[in-house]
Amino acid sequence: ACSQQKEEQEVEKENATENKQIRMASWSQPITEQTNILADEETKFFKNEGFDLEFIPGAGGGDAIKNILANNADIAFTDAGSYFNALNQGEDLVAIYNIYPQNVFNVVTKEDSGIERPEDLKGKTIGVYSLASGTRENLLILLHEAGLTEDDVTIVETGLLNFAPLMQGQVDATAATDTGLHIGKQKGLDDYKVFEVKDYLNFSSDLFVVTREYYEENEALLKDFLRAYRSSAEWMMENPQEAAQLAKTYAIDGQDIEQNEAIIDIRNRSSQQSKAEHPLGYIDLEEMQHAIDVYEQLGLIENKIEIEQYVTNDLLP
Amino acid sequence: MLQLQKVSYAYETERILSDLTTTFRERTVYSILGKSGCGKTTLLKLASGLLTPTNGHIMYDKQSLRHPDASFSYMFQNPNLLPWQTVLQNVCMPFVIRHRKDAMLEKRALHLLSQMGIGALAERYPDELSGGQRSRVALCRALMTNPRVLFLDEPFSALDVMTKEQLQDDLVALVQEREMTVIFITHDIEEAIIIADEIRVMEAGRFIYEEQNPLREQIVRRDTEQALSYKRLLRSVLEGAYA
Amino acid sequence: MLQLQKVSYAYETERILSDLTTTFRERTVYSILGKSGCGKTTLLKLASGLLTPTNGHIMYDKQSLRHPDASFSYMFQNPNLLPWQTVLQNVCMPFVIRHRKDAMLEKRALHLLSQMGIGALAERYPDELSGGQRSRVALCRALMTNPRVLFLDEPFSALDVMTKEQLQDDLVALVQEREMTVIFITHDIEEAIIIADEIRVMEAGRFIYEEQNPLREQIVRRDTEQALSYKRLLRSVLEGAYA
Amino acid sequence: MRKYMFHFAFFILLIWLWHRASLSMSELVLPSPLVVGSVFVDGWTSGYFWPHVSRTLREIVYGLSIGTVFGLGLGIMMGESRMMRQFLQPYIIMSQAVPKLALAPLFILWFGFGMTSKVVITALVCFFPILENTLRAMHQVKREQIELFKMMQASRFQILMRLKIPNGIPHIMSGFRVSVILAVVGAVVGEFIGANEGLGALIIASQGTMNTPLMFAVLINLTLLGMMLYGLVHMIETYGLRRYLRRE
Amino acid sequence: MRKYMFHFAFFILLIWLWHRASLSMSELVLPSPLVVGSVFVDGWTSGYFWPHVSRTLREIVYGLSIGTVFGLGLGIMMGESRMMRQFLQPYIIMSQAVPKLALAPLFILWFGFGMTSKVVITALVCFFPILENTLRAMHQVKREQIELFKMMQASRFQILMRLKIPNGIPHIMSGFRVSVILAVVGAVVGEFIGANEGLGALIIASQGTMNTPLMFAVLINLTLLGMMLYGLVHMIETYGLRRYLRRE
Ligand SMILES: Nc1ncnc2c1ncn2[C@@H]1O[C@H](COP(=O)(O)OP(=O)(O)OP(=O)(O)O)[C@@H](O)[C@H]1O
Ligand SMILES: Nc1ncnc2c1ncn2[C@@H]1O[C@H](COP(=O)(O)OP(=O)(O)OP(=O)(O)O)[C@@H](O)[C@H]1O
Ligand SMILES: Cc1ncc(C[n+]2csc(CCO)c2C)c(N)n1
Ligand SMILES: [Mg+2]
Ligand SMILES: [Mg+2]
Repeated sequence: ACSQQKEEQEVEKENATENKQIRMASWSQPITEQTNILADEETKFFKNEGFDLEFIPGAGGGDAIKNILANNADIAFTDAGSYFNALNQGEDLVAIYNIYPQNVFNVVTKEDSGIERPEDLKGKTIGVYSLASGTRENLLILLHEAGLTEDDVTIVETGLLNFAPLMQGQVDATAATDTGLHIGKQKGLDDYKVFEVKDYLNFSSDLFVVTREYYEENEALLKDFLRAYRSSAEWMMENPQEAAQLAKTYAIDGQDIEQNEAIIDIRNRSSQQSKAEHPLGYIDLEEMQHAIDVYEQLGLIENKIEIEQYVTNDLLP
Repeated sequence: MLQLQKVSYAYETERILSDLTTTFRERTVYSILGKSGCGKTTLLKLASGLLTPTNGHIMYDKQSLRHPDASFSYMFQNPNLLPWQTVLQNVCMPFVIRHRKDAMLEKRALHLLSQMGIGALAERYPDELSGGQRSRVALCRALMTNPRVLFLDEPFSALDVMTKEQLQDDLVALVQEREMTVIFITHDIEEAIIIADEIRVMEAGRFIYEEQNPLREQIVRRDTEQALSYKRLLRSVLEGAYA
Repeated sequence: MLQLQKVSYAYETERILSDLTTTFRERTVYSILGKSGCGKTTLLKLASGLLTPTNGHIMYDKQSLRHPDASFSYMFQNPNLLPWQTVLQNVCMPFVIRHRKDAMLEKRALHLLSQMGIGALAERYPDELSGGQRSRVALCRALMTNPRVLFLDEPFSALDVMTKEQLQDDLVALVQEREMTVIFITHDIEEAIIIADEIRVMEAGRFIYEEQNPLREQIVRRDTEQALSYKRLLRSVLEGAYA
Repeated sequence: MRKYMFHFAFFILLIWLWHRASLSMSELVLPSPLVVGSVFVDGWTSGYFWPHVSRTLREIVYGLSIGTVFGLGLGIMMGESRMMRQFLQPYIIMSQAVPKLALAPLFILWFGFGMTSKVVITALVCFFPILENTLRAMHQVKREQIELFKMMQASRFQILMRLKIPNGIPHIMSGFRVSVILAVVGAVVGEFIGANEGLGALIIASQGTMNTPLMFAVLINLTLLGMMLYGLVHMIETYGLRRYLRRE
Repeated sequence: MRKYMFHFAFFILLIWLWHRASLSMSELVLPSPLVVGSVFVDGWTSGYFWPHVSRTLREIVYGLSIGTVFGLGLGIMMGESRMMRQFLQPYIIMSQAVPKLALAPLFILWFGFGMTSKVVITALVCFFPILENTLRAMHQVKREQIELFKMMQASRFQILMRLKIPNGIPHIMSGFRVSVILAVVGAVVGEFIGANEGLGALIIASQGTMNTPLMFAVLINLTLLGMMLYGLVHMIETYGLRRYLRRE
């Protein structure tokens, strides 16, 4: 009887592994920097683990989290800020993988702006993509680290084309991301100076996040998923050119292969851990706790959160 | 057959009819004469069930009349054609509505139109017709359904003498053949005499004259002394109303 | 004064007038009789400058007429009132348009309306009027401007005998007083004789009869032998047209 | 009276259904009506909403005014002249088919960060229904009415003002009703782009902090704003324009 | 002929002005028409645009169809019944005044992230002008025409189908023309919410890579799509509905 039960379990597991549906809600559309997920038809990292991966697009990290909360998706590819905000609202979420351990945000000024240090931003006009975006949050972090507050500067929303006002002198500085800066350079931004936020406060940019409920019920499946993801990330690190090629087919913005390569290269770098001893995907608890404390000090969130309760590295392969 | 019992009617403020009691009998043609604005059209709409009396009752075959009966047909004072339908479509409309459109229908409609001298205009739209042509289309539409009671509100007023006389004759023949009741509003005393079995003169919402018609068309059109004197009589009734 | 020179007119396909040449003289009243659909309204609209001939010319005081002249006034076959304006506003409209609205205007309008027996309706909207009341409002509007040429398209066809006769008399008086030219379409032979200096009968876009009127109202209304025989003459002309 | 009871009962039912649905869902996705209600009440009693509502309302009023002037003006011009119609149509369709959100940087560049750019977007969003309805209304006049005015020596402008527009009012007002509501949407979309005040900005802010109850409270404000403006138009129609609804 | 020359000359002038403006401005904000033109041509010759255009077009067609059915249906119901009008109006205003962009996760929850949610948004955005114009058109019938139909023993449904709707077609079509263009906007907004394909998705993607020339090329596609659909409606009107424009 005992062996029969075991057999049944085996069969169940077989079935489960055969068509494991998993829905991933992203903060974005299928874009080049995510080619490792998008091109699974070719690369088969998820296929080989038995996954049928569905990509659910979104417009911002908040969408990704809301989509897992609404059960539109199982796993969220979201930014740390949105994750913190959701925890602050009392959601019980678990971060299970550090997609980009590096802070990808920066603040860019013109070379001749006379701004040498973040402290010099005092009194200046600074552009952000949107008041609801990570550019604003990370700008505040940078200012905080420099001893400034929101009131010391004028923040304006400039939309996604945030380098244009900088180039035309409407703002003194603009908050952006690393890939954004790269594209800005391509589009004619020169004589610029960058303050990388990671030099002041480095913490994860994007995470895989699931609800606690899903986490508890699908530990094994999530392990498989993360294994597949890590393989795909490693593949992209090792084969940036191939990935850039595939992006043309699989990413909505992948028409320019040269640009794809550059973007993928940047993302590959932000996927790397700062400390060599940490494996890919590892979430540094101390770093996260520090980050969320800064969020709280900045008034971005109201509640003190013990991040330990919401983060696990147990599922890492 | 059609009885108005103490019928009153008022448009918002103005009272048009008060306590009118009268009967329209079967197989009879009534001509209604009266000053412009005295309430003829209002009466016709009440009697046909288009308007609901503010007071009193209207009985049709012993039943209270609440809506226009299927056996009624009404020609409005202005032609009231549907601008997006051709003449033929307008004329066939009552059958389309009653789901009784058959193969013969168009033929019959065309025949009726020809009889009225507008057979060639069947495919025209109303805005391509002259005033008198439009009113004839409306008349055709009213006649198509073989009604038991036919309400006509000045059907011939836009027509020339010749056409009018021909249509008067056609109407008389039709009425005799089909044994309809006709309630016919007109301003033309001669026309009233030619067509009616009974002549009524209206004033301020009442009938001040209701009599059998002593003459008929043959006599009237020849302007006999008889006819002239009866016309004079009716005129004086109308004049009395006017005074 | 008003001359049509070889005027043709066609609606899309159908030719209504061809090569019509005729003159309307100053201070003259013309009655136009004719079968329904023969082209009377079309002629009136051409002569008044509302329609442009497809061929030929229309001369007014030796000038080519391209638009309705300011000295014209026209009453349409259907009342053509503006539904969003009261009776009084409708009647005053020609002056509002010409920026000649003065203090006396409303008084004059009210006087004219009373003369036509609808003085009490000045504040009503057109949809609150009877058919004959509407046509009288339209007539008022046409008369307000003291025109030099007055075009009337069956102005009295919706009116009862008494009202009609009174307005006919008023019109005759007015015309004599103001020395207008009037072109008057009617289906009523008697009316034509009462009003006109000259009577014209139209058939298929031509005048088949154009003669001075030998009689005038006093005689006609009394149904004298003279009157009856002239009416018979006109009838036979119309009948000829009809045959 | 009974009718209102029914409406009210249905409204309560909907709220209850919303409440039920919210129970099985995170507050981040669908907050309970109770929570939203309390945020709404707090927002008003604390005075938090007022500057935002007032700002958005002003944008709507200005934008709608400008949009109405342009909608009527262009509608009349295009209705009167076939040539104008053919000429302007592609540009007008362009102005409508292009999502304003996409042109944010250009709007900011041309009209600054302040209220102007929002007013312009509102006007752009709301002028089209008025234009389209006015344009068509110009063609709905009976031939003989035009003839009447020609006979009265009316100028083209007078025919317009005294005939075509009064005659077209029911038609034009349909467009205006649509425009009033689109103006609300337009102002909010304008505020999505770069505003620190206004209900649109509040929506963005609430999304940034994932404060969904606040967002829903803002949406309720928007609905009320829309209903208020729509009711106002209804009043204008019933008290000011009733005569134009008469048919002969 | 000369007229078309003028239109064409004006168009060229606009392009030239655009070109001039683009010279003094970063390509990020306003790319030159030459650049945009070449991206547009490339996009079509390489087949890059086609799946996106086709997707958006399908969303428009489905959304517009559904929106038309609902707009007509509700417009008729609300036009016929005062009670329905009072009852539904608040909900309809809500559906319009609430920016769809704000409710993304709910739409995905209810309709999935695929095409359905975009179709629903498109329908929601475009049904209102049809509804409003249909509703008003129902009241534009002459009293005597209704009486005529009552005399003919017409049922309420027949009065609707044979009188009120034919009589209201010019009015209803004004709403439809507005709706056609709003459907384009609606589909694009629906795609903003989160889509892998479609012109709206392409706009977001082009913004993400600051590829302004691509964005402008997409906007041109949208304009052309709008003009095409509008032209189609115009054809339907001139060839299929001309008789309904006649006035007695
Ligand atoms: N828009 C049009 N298209 C085609 N034919 C038309 C149009 N308008 C009028 N007609 C035709 O032109 C002819 C003359 O019309 P008109 O209105 O001048 O007649 P009328 O003599 O005034 O008739 P009535 O006495 O009936 O008013 C009629 O046969 C009519 O059918
Ligand atoms: N909707 C309305 N509101 C107010 N009064 C009205 C309305 N309709 C008609 N009336 C008035 O009712 C009276 C009777 O109108 P009705 O149409 O019955 O007259 P009628 O005898 O047919 O006149 P006519 O011979 O001129 O057609 C008229 O004085 C008219 O002004
Ligand atoms: C590598 C990377 N780049 C950009 C974003 C976008 N993003 C950063 S913060 C934020 C705010 C949430 O709305 C969003 C949308 C990301 N997630 N990851
Ligand atoms: Mg009457
Ligand atoms: Mg005529």
